[in-house]
Amino acid sequence: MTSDLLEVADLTVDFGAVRAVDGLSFTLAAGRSLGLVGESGSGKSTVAAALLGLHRTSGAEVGGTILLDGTDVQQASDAELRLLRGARAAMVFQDPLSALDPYWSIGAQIAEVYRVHTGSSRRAAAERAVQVLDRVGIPDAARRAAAHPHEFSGGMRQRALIAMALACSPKLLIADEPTTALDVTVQAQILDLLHELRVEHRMALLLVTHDLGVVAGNTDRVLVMQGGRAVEHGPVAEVLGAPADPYTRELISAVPRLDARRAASSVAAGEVLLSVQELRKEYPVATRGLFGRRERLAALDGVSLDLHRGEALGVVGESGSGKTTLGRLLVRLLEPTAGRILFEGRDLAHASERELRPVRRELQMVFQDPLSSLNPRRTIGDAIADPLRVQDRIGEPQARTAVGELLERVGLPADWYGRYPHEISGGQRQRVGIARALALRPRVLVCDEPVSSLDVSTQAQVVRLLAELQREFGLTLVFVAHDLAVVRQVSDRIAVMRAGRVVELGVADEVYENPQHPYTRQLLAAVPVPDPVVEGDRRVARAVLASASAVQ
Amino acid sequence: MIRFLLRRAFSTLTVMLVLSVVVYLVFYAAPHDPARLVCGKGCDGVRLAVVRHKLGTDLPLWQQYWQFLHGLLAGRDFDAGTDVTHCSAPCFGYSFQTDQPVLGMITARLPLDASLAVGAAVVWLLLGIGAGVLAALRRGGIGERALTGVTLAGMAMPVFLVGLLLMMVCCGYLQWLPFPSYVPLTQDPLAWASNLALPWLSLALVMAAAYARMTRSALLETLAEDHIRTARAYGLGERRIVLGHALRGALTPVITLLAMDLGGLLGGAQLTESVFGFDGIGRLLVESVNTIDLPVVVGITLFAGFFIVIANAVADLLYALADPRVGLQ
Amino acid sequence: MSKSRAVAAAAGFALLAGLATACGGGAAKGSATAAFDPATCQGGTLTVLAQQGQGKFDPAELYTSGGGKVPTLVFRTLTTRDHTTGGPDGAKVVPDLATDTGEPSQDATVWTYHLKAGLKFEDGTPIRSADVKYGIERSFAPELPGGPPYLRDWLIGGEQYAGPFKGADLPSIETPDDSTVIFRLTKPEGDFPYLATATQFAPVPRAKDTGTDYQKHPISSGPYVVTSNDNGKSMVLERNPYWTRSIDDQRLACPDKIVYTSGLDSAVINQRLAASSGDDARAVSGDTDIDAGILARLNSDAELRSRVTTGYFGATQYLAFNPTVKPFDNPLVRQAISYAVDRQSVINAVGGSAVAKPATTFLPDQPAFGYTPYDYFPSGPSGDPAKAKELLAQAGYPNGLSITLSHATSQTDIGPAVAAAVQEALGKAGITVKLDPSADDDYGTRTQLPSSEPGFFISGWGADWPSGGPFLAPIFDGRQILTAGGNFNSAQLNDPQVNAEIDAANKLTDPAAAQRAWGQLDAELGKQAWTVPLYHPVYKRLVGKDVKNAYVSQWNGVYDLSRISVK
Amino acid sequence: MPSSASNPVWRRLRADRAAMAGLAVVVLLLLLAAAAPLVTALEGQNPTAFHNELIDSATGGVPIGPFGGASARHWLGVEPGTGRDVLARLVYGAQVSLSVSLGATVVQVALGTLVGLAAGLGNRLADTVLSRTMDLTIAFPGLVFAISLMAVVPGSFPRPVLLMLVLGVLGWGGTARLVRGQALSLRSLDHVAAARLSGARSWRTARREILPGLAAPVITYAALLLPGNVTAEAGLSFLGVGVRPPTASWGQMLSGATTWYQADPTYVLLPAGLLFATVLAFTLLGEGLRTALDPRAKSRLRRTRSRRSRQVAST
Repeated sequence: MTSDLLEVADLTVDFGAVRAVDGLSFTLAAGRSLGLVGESGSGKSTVAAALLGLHRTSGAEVGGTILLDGTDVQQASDAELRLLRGARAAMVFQDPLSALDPYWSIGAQIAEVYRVHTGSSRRAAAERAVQVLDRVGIPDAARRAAAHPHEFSGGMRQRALIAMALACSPKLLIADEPTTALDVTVQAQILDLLHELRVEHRMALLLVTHDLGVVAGNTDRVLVMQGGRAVEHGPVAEVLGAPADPYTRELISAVPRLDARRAASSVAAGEVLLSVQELRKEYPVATRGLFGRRERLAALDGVSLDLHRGEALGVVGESGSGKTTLGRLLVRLLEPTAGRILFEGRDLAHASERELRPVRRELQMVFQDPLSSLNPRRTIGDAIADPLRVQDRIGEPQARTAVGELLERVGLPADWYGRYPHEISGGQRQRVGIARALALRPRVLVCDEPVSSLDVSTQAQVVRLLAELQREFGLTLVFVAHDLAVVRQVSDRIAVMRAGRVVELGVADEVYENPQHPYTRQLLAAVPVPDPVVEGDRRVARAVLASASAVQ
Repeated sequence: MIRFLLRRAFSTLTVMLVLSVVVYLVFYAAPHDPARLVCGKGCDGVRLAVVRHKLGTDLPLWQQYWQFLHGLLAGRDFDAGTDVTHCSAPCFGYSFQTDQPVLGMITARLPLDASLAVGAAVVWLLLGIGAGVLAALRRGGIGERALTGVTLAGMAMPVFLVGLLLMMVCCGYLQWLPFPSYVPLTQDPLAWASNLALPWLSLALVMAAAYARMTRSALLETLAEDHIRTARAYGLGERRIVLGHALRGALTPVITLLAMDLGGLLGGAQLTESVFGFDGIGRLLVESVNTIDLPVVVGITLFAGFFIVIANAVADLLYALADPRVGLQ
Repeated sequence: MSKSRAVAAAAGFALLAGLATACGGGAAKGSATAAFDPATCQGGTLTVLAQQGQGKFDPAELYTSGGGKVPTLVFRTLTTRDHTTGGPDGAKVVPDLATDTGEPSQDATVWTYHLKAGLKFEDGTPIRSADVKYGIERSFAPELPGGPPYLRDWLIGGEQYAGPFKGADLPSIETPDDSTVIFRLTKPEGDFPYLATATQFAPVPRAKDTGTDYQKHPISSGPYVVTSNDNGKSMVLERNPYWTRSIDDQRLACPDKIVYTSGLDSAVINQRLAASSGDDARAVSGDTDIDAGILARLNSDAELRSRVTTGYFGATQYLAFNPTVKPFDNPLVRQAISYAVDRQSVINAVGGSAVAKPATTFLPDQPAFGYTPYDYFPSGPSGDPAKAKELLAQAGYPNGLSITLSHATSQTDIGPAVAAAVQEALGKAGITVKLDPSADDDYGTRTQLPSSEPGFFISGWGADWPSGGPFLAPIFDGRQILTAGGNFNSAQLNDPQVNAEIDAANKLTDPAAAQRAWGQLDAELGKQAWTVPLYHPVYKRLVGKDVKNAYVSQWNGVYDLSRISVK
Repeated sequence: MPSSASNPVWRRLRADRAAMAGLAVVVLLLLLAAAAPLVTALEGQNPTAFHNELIDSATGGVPIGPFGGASARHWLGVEPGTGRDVLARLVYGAQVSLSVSLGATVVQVALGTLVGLAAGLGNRLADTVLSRTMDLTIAFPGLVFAISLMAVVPGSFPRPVLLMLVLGVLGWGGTARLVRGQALSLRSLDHVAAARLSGARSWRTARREILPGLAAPVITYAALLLPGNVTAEAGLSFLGVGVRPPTASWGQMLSGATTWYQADPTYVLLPAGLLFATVLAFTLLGEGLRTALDPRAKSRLRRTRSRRSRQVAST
């Protein structure tokens, strides 16, 4: 036991009356890694912060013992804690943009940490900063060290934060959702970097994440949390391969599998219902010069595709690929800069709001953020009834009946008409959003990242609901998402987007099993799979792919 | 950088131009005859016409404005046939009631207002930022509550009230300080400071309240940001965190506000001047309003506007320099 | 009509409004004179604290009474007020540059003066009669506006003359030799010696004339020279080496240096003089009466009381009627208002009984003006609303009437406080008064232009010199109705009999006879209720505690700087 | 606003003792102003009657007796120089102060909301033009312009209304910026997009989806503008360009104070105290409303505000 770098016993954290962490105990030996997994609100990040005594300033009450590298975090003085923080145990945060001081250059921030802990000269500290930046793969590190955080991309910022953690060669690295804000390909790079560094410096790693796939490839052991308690704790292969706890089982089964084929669609795809041709959407960016022309950025750069009646088209891509823009253009929330949007033979590309009004009922949308898509000041019943009132001019009794039916259909109690959005959970709000979209019985339903802000277990339910509804109403579904596994669950065909273009379009199973475009291959290789063995292989495959693309 | 300055200068000029049009139209379209005011006793038709011609008020409004603009950029002559009054660029107008160029009247009083503004700014920055930082760091203590109370009270006290009460106590009852009357810095620095002490304090107390509140809330906001958590997680001491990381972010809006406030004050501190009986730009304005000396009114309004516009530009520049994210585009 | 005359009238108006900047001192018993010895009074620096600047310090442009206060230190004139004594005698004219107050011809249309011997400018050159002539001539130049309007009206050819800068001279001023000046007038003017106290009668050496720039450094003929002048805002005067008491029996010139500081607030001036610390101990109030803050302390503070001097200046504040506007054409209405007015409230509104005396006559209550007491509509201190109602009923307004009172917005004596007091008093008599404020200069322009003159407004008139002529003529002489503006004949009265009486009085060169004539005329006019006299202002001003020999004359009621000592 | 949303606001406001104290004072002041004729009738005085017998003309008009001549007939004493009843003038002054500041706030908020909405919801051209106009109002030297404007408007125009308009017209920029910003961010929310998708006309969308969201910040901002307007009115009257005699106003009383404070301190302290209490009460209430309505939106409001409203009032 004494060889363990970190010993946590009976840890409790209370925020006022709320117990966020309840009697948690675990150990982590030097050089080993532990994954802390749980859905939002499970208390996993609270644990991470407690390890470095960061709750001292937040007013939370921490109980139990934390022994980190021989220091009793609970009993240590502020000065002793400072010696621990950053030097022997360093932390990598979720959102690297806000985690770095916007006013300081990256190099200066790393150098400051180094100086505080080593007392070295400014020069030596600056050199060290460049050295670690170089190590985490920042190209031209000596020059880039002078840059400010906002001048870095998301992935680069996360690398910089890892460099900062690395600066004093700590024995323990605590990574709190280090890749959640990143695209899947960048996530893979960062995880691979962490893995490499851990091996190289023999650091212990505590990885906090909601993603079982991320745990699989990067930790030896895993601890599953729910509601502040540990429900299962063991070697990663055991927990993921043969979960003992029902909650863990449920969690793992809810994770969408990239390799799971979709049950054949019951609706036969019919004629072309909606077709876009050479669709282009530009946004103005900063003006150049005094009177200079506004520079324009193309969010969508010439996309053409046909949507057949009753089919489900999945659109995947990383952030900035233009997939959301495409989704919003399809329902004409945006006006395209160029190109055509043909719906039943009519070009809607530049139709006025008045001309669109009758078509609106055919084209509906489910939005990503269930909170902002519902007016906080109106009841969910009103939200669902509004389209009916506008389009069908129905009276109140009919509206109530219709809303009740719709609520029931999406799995909510029929008498929830008078509830407000803030009174219900995220998954329930998304069901309300779906009910509203279905109220007018549209023919086309565009879902823009409908499940990305939901926990895994809820995600699966909503996806299942959408699939059911598509069958039932004979919907033509466009499912826009960044998560390739989720998309595969509902799509007949897949469009892969990158930088405003569709790079690959094909039948789902073909795209997933035999991707043609290198980008699609890269994308698929980056998706973490909750299976440690598979993940090991994929890491190797990624390395091969990366060197291949480097050669290109 | 140069592009930023050019663009800012361009937009500043545009704002000034619009400002001058608005000011000019508002005042000269009003139903007053400046010529009649200047012409005075026994001013018959011919004489009145000559004076009108000299003042340029016989022209259509847009031509008057054009002449005004021309005077601003290149100077102008007021020609009454026999005598010519020259007003060199930048001609903010010519006061025929006092027979002086408006700009000269303003600049003669500028040292007073500058002394007032700059001195007060030093005091209010020290008081305001100091108090704000203390309040932010000692959250929830009695000190913070007291400070909140004091700053709220300060914000609720118009400067003429603070000044009046201070003068009543310090000069009237206690006789600590002389009744303020402006002495130029160049003439006697000690007298300059002792005479300005009360006005500085009055102005500063009112302003410091706002600055303290702003510093406090900005600092609390910054201290709640993620990068402060990062700094803590990497073992940085509180002093270093507050002074090195939090305060810089918190002070950026304060600097911006300072530029704006100074800009406003340089255009005349009407109420302060009025309470302490100083003959500054503000008082000149009030007097000119009472005598309908329109060129002076227009001149001061424009002058004050120019200061604010320029202060705006300086504030933006400072902001851009202070915050690397904004950038000088 | 000339610009200089036009501006002059405006300046005259300002003068009586208490804003005059260049009035000179005269005589009234001072309090700090006990230990004063003229022989040893020399030395030190005197500071003058003022609200208003001196403005343009050019003798052609200044409009002062009796040679002024600061101007009298630099500009000697043919005649001047009697500086040597306080009280009513200070309102007399005495010779200054001239040997006597002027020899009139039989009908007072030609006035002859002889210069004293040994007079010198500040550069040592002798003062000749041509310099006096030139000084007067340049005051006609449109480039140098300002000054009193009389020269233009009185001198033959004055109406057309446009100054000497284009080469022309004014033949009605003759200089047969270096020490003689003769003035030829268009009409008899017994008051010419009074006019000769104006700064326009100061000598100007043609060679040193720099036109409009002359005001920056005018050439001194008096005891001090201007060594620094910031547009009249602040001025420093120092000794003139070529001036001696042997050639000037009017001025003592005790301080070595005189500093004029303006732009000060009235409260500040009073507080500083009351405190009298540092240089303020050797300072005097330039243009500021004591306020309530000082007045309240006087009873209990004998030392402070000893430093306040009371002065009288011939001026009357009054309510003016314009009979061309209904209902003011009705004498009964005017009389009713005269009865209803509460003079005590008005006096309180301008600062209390210390700074104003109730007035029932139009002429100031000083013998020099020909004061003849009368009170045709006795209203007591606070008005007689019952009598007023009675007259209103007679006039056909048994249920009262509504009128409008015009006033200025910021000046105290013609401003809102006075208007509110009148409004309140008339209200008691059933007269509803609506107030009509306008900005000060606008107000002046409006009330002085017959076509825009309101029916009922607050006004005032101050003396250019202590005599009935310049007090009554501008207000009641029908030939002085100026339709193009600058009109002070607010009743627009053009009564041939009144005009004839004015002409007759103007001819009189004997002061006592003239005083009788003016007094009689005033009493006649008073019956018509063309105005409601409200009060005569009283000047009460402070000096620092080390100031000696500070007294005032009844010419203009303010300290005589030429006699003060600070040693 | 639905009741379930306003209840917590009221609950939070009730828990804020400072805000409740402010509210109490504000209510009291409003009652006092509204009941001014009643109060003076009770005292048996009116605000315009002169009482020469109660002041000492020889000393410049200082009230006879201690505490500014306070007596059973004149509860707070009389005004120096005129002998008018101070209590009557104070309560009638409250009418001016409150009506002008409330009126000015209404003008500011109405104009600001209108322009802000037009900019935030209109097309790009409208937005550009209106935003530049907002910038321009920020560049206007507020107090300077207010003073000058008061001069050129003919004297016959009713002054309190003029004050409302001038303060309103000069002070709408902040509200407009706030509303524009809010409207822009609200407009980008998905529930507005959903409303469009349902085929609703734009005015319906604005009314149902955007305006309710503006209510809280606008009310908060208005509450913070109010004390500034009270100060501004008093400041203009102090400078002698505000309401005109014989109308009573606190600012006028205070400007007289420069001569009276030594002779009659009571006369200075009463309007000073009342003005202070009013501004403080409004400030406390505003701050309370702000935290009650939107506990998170702190900096956004304060920054816009501190950039603007103090200019008209503080220097």
